[in-house]
Amino acid sequence: MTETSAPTSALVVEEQETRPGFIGTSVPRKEDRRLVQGEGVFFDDVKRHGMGFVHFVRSPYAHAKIVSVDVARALELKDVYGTLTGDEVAILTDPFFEMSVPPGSEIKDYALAVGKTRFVGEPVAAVVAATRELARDAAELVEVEYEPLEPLVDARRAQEPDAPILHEDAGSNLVWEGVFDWGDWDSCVAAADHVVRIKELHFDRFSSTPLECSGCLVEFNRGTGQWTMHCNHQMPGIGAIWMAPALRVGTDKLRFVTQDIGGAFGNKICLHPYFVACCLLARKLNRPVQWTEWRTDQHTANAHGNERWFEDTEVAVKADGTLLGFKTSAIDDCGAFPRYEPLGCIIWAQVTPGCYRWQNVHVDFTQVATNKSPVSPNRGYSRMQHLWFTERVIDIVANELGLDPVAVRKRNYVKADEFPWTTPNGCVYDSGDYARCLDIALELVEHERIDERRRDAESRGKLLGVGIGSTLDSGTNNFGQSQLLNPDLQFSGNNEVATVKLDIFGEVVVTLGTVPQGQGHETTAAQVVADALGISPDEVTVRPGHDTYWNSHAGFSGTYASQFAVTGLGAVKGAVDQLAGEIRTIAAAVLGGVPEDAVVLEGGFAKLRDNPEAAIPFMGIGAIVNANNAILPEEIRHVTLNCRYVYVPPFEVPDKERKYGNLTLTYASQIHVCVLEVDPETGAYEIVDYAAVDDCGNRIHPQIVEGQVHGATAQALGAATHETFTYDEQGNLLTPNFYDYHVPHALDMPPLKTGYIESPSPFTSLGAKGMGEGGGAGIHAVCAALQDALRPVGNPIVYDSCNPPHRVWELISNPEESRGRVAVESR
Amino acid sequence: MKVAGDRTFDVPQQTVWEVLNDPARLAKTIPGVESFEVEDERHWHATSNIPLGLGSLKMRIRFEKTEERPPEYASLKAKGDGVGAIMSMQTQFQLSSSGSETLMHWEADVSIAGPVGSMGQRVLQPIVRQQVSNVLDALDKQVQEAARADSGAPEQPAPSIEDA
Amino acid sequence: MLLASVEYARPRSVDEALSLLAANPNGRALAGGQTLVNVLKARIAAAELLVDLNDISELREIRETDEGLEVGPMVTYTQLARAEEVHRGRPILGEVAAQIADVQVRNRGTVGGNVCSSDPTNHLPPVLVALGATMKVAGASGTRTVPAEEFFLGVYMTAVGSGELLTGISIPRREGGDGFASVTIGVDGTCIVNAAASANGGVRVALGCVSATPVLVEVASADEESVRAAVGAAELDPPSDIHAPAEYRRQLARVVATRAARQASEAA
Amino acid sequence: MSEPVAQKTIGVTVNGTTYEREVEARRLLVHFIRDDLDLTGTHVGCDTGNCGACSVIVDGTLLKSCMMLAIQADGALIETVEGLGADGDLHRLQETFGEHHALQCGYCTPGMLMSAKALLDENPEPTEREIRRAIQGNICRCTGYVNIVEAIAAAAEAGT
Repeated sequence: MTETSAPTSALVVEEQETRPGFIGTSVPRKEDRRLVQGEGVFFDDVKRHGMGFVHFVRSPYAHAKIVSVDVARALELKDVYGTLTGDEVAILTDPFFEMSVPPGSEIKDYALAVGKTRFVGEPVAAVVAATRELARDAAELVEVEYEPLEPLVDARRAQEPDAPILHEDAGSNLVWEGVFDWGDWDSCVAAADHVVRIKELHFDRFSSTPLECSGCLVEFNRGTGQWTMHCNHQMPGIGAIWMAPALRVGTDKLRFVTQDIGGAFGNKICLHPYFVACCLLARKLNRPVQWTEWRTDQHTANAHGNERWFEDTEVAVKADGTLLGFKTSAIDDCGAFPRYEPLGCIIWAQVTPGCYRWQNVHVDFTQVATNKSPVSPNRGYSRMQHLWFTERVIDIVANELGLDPVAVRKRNYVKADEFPWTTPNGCVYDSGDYARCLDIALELVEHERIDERRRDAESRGKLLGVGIGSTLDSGTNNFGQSQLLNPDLQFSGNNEVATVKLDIFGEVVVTLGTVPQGQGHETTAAQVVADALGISPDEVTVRPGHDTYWNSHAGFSGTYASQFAVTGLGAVKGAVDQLAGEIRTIAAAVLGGVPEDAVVLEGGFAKLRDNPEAAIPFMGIGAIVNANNAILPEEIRHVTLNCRYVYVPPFEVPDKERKYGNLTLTYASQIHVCVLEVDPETGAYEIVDYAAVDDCGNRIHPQIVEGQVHGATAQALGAATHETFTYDEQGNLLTPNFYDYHVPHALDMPPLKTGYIESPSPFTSLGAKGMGEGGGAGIHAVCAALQDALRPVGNPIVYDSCNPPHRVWELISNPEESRGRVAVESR
Repeated sequence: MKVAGDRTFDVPQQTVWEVLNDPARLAKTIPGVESFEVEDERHWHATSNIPLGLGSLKMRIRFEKTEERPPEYASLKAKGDGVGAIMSMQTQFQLSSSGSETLMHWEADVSIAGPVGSMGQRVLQPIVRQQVSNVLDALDKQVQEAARADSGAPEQPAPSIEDA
Repeated sequence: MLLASVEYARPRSVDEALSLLAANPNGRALAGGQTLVNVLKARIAAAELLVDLNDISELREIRETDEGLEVGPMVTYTQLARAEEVHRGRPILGEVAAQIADVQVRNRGTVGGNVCSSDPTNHLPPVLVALGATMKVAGASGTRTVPAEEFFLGVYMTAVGSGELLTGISIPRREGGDGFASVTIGVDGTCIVNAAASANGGVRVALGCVSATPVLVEVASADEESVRAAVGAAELDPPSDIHAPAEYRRQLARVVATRAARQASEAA
Repeated sequence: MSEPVAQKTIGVTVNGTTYEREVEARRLLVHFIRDDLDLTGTHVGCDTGNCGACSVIVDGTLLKSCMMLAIQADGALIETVEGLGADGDLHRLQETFGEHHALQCGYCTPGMLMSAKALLDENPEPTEREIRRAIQGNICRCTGYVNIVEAIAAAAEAGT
């Protein structure tokens, strides 16, 4: 079942078989009507009587002792309601829970800086006033005396004896370290014909920068001691786990309410320090407080993607291009506080060998703290860095050994008939056909004409290059992987909840445990429910957003890690199948005590299969159970028509000693091909052709799937060409907003050609796979295309994930520098 | 960021040295200076409203003389706190005579943090260079005036950024 | 996003605007606001009074004269990009205006704002220098004219002193050809380096983003070698930032200068 | 002679409704629209005038309401996303945005729609390049613009 489509011409390779019902069709999105009319409700749209506006006083230093904080002048200003300082926070709250083992676990992280500040923009105090402007005026009157300390900006220096220490409690800048050793590295080196050595590769800092920044409106109920947060937190479950103990209350005291969220991409998971500060202020001032993060705040002090260095990589290769294994030392920079980390130190292992069959892998992994913004999960979280690395390895090996990158990939890809495929560390790739996806992508960019296009580009003074990125989007976490970092963490498996009920007038109402941010959960959930009940999605109400007090949810509820199609819809399917059963039960009794399997659900009626005239509308069934149950026989009066289902994927606890086990349930693949032209005089380049081929198993809503592919590709291209959080040696962020942090706009984006195949997952109820994060395939496709284009001008090595024009020009003007990073030892 | 350069004054070295060590005169070289106070002969501070064309940047600046070897070498530390920016500067100058002229070699290491960075690093470097050259032009004026004063000529009004 | 307190006035004439500015040395003229409002939002620079020029219609006109074009400082980029007079008189002005930022900014941003903000990455300063424009600066003591190459004094600094106002820009009639080239951050983004050229026998090349103000290079002939040599001889000392180390800017300067010069001489 | 003021009572007509409010001179038009008039369809996505989420049409001109002071809009006719449709019916751009899946989170959508409307008002038959130029000042982090460009093209066709 394959189809590929380009904006211009749609080329059909095979006819897609059509499934009955709404699943697999692109029904209109339920979310759209309110959003196109400006009637969505985002957190900043919510107002309360007498609310005060919060403005944070932020550190101008990357690393400094806080000598004193004086709020007196701020409080003198008219209509200033109050303030909060680090000293108060240290008394009123406990440090946030840390996931790491020592030394990382010794790090003390509070809502506001206590004693010292560790990154530019770190909140040091907060002011609340009657207007947004006034709050900022007052914040400027807060006098903070700092004693600047030497900042640590380069993660590679973190463990040098003379490096400044961020967290004295931890004793060093080390957050977590571990050795991952699978297969047999030594014997695979012995068996190799070539060992390719790569001195250093660097994956840059950037983030998805959701267009809506973070924030919340917090109300405190003095009577019940409960906080309500109208906010855009994308993972309330973990938010509560962090916040409640810090605030010394039970998690039920924290009510998270979201409706529409303006994108999150993982960047809205680590909001707990800000939210705790707002909770304290709401309680202290006895009034609702509202905090809106501005763009510059978000860039300087909220959520960056993990920056990672790969040092002294060795790759064992056979003469024919068969890859035997690799060895590397990874240094991961998590910024000033770990927060969601060190999970990133294991998440990458979900895709240890990338798309490839290599069996011997040795990774020394170290994560350190630096005086930069803390990181947080970011679309493609931790796997993207590792997949970029594996792809770089493939192309550098091909380049140095004079092999064809396409041939090397096809030789080493996991083959279609080898699924389910077990990786060296025990992960099970469910299904796929990477080579076929690559063929489709190459066909979309007319790869057979590439030499002709190269010559044409040359005639115009340009250098043309073509590059491939093949990545995986591993969906549905086994949280047992956290135990590979910290054996004492009592996390494992995964779960998600949904409820489906039939109300008194026959309305079908669905609630989800998830927290959607544009993925169309209302729509796809309605498709699943409609098919199970024989009605149309228009007749299904799915409550938008998330409210901890009305949406049933479980420990791992949320929208993250490409899993809704599996966990979210798995829960919806379970709940609606239960409801369908209960409807049959009632109908069978009311329609004369026939067996339940004689009843079919169709067009809003429960009918007898053999006698469709005998039918009862859902409204009737809803009315009987909700308001007229005395007419029901005793044995079915337990029926509630209000069904809750918890989907639990089949996971086991991984083997902690060997760091071995299945870490994710599904693996969607992305094979991208990029064709670009470089202007050798300026290093500027233009993507002239681009194809993205996706395989996420059965597609519930093809349009939504394709939209996710477009979006993930755009973010990858931004990260490859411009987006980077660069710091100077004092630890000042040099790209603190959209002035200098350039994200792609409509003219920057090349025309995207997309294609797909469907390899149903054998492990999920709908044959669907999680998708949407993508694997950052585009980042590598651009790097590889640049390396290909620059071959005629000194054959430099592309060693960084982000290559703006000046870096390309540096590669051209000094190819020796990057050439010096690679060496081949042939036996 | 580091900036450095040389200036020649057609006055004796002693005159230049005195200007550089006279807080009152030095004050007049600070762009947009509004007030100036001397704590002791090593420490003094000023408030200044530095004109930036599009608006002005209010700053409290504290100076500390860190080293001096009369009459040829001195080094200064300056820390400025403003709403939009935090500035810190390490500067040193070396004087030498050549005939009737005085040659000054100066170096400054300036770092600026705070929201001003958010308006684009691209302009910071030129702005710093610009302010430095304003300071030097103002210094030149002060030196000329001191020379005139020594020769009993009337004082000129204190310079400001517009005519610097 | 949140400005410090500021006063606002909306004069209807140049004289009124001048007296408002004269009365408050910390007053600033507010044209399109596409730079100034952002600076005020960031609270980097403070102004006590904003004198909004949007009601002074005489500053919005584009007129053709015997000498060339008279462009009012409140003419927007969109206006400039579309004006027939500009297409006839000095088309490069329209072509460059159409590359600035985006539709919304072009609809609001003004020629006067672009040159008076004197941001080294702006498009129009090098263009006006290359074209040999002259600027009319009005003040309490009347109006003076300043050649473009003397108008730009530094980042955010121009010959327009406090209490003064830019009231007009004269663009000489075209006798040869003009050109413009740039390397930008993304398509039509902020300039990393730009160059404008005007060829008439020899060629005047003005380079932007390589110094606080446009650098004028006059070359006897527009051929690539001479232009490259002239740019080299200018001994540029460009700033470094995340988008371009100084050495890269020097390289781009040579490239865009020759490209602008080529376009100019081809159009001549 | 117009006297400098620190605040002023201004009148604006937004989507046909006239409002009078006192505003500080420093208040941005976008905050006036969202916080003072409660028209929260217009969004804020940055603090430097780059993202276009706050795009509205003032006296027929498309602009970013975060780079204009509310006090400058005294007496102006303002169009926001809430005024696009007419009594319950969606504007054809709103329809095609849905049909072509031109929105995911929907945060950039109001500004995007206003830019698209401004384009079609003066250029009913834009080329793809013209469409992309028209929305260059509106950042979307979800869609990669592919479907947005298609939706605007489709609306243009429907309109001709």
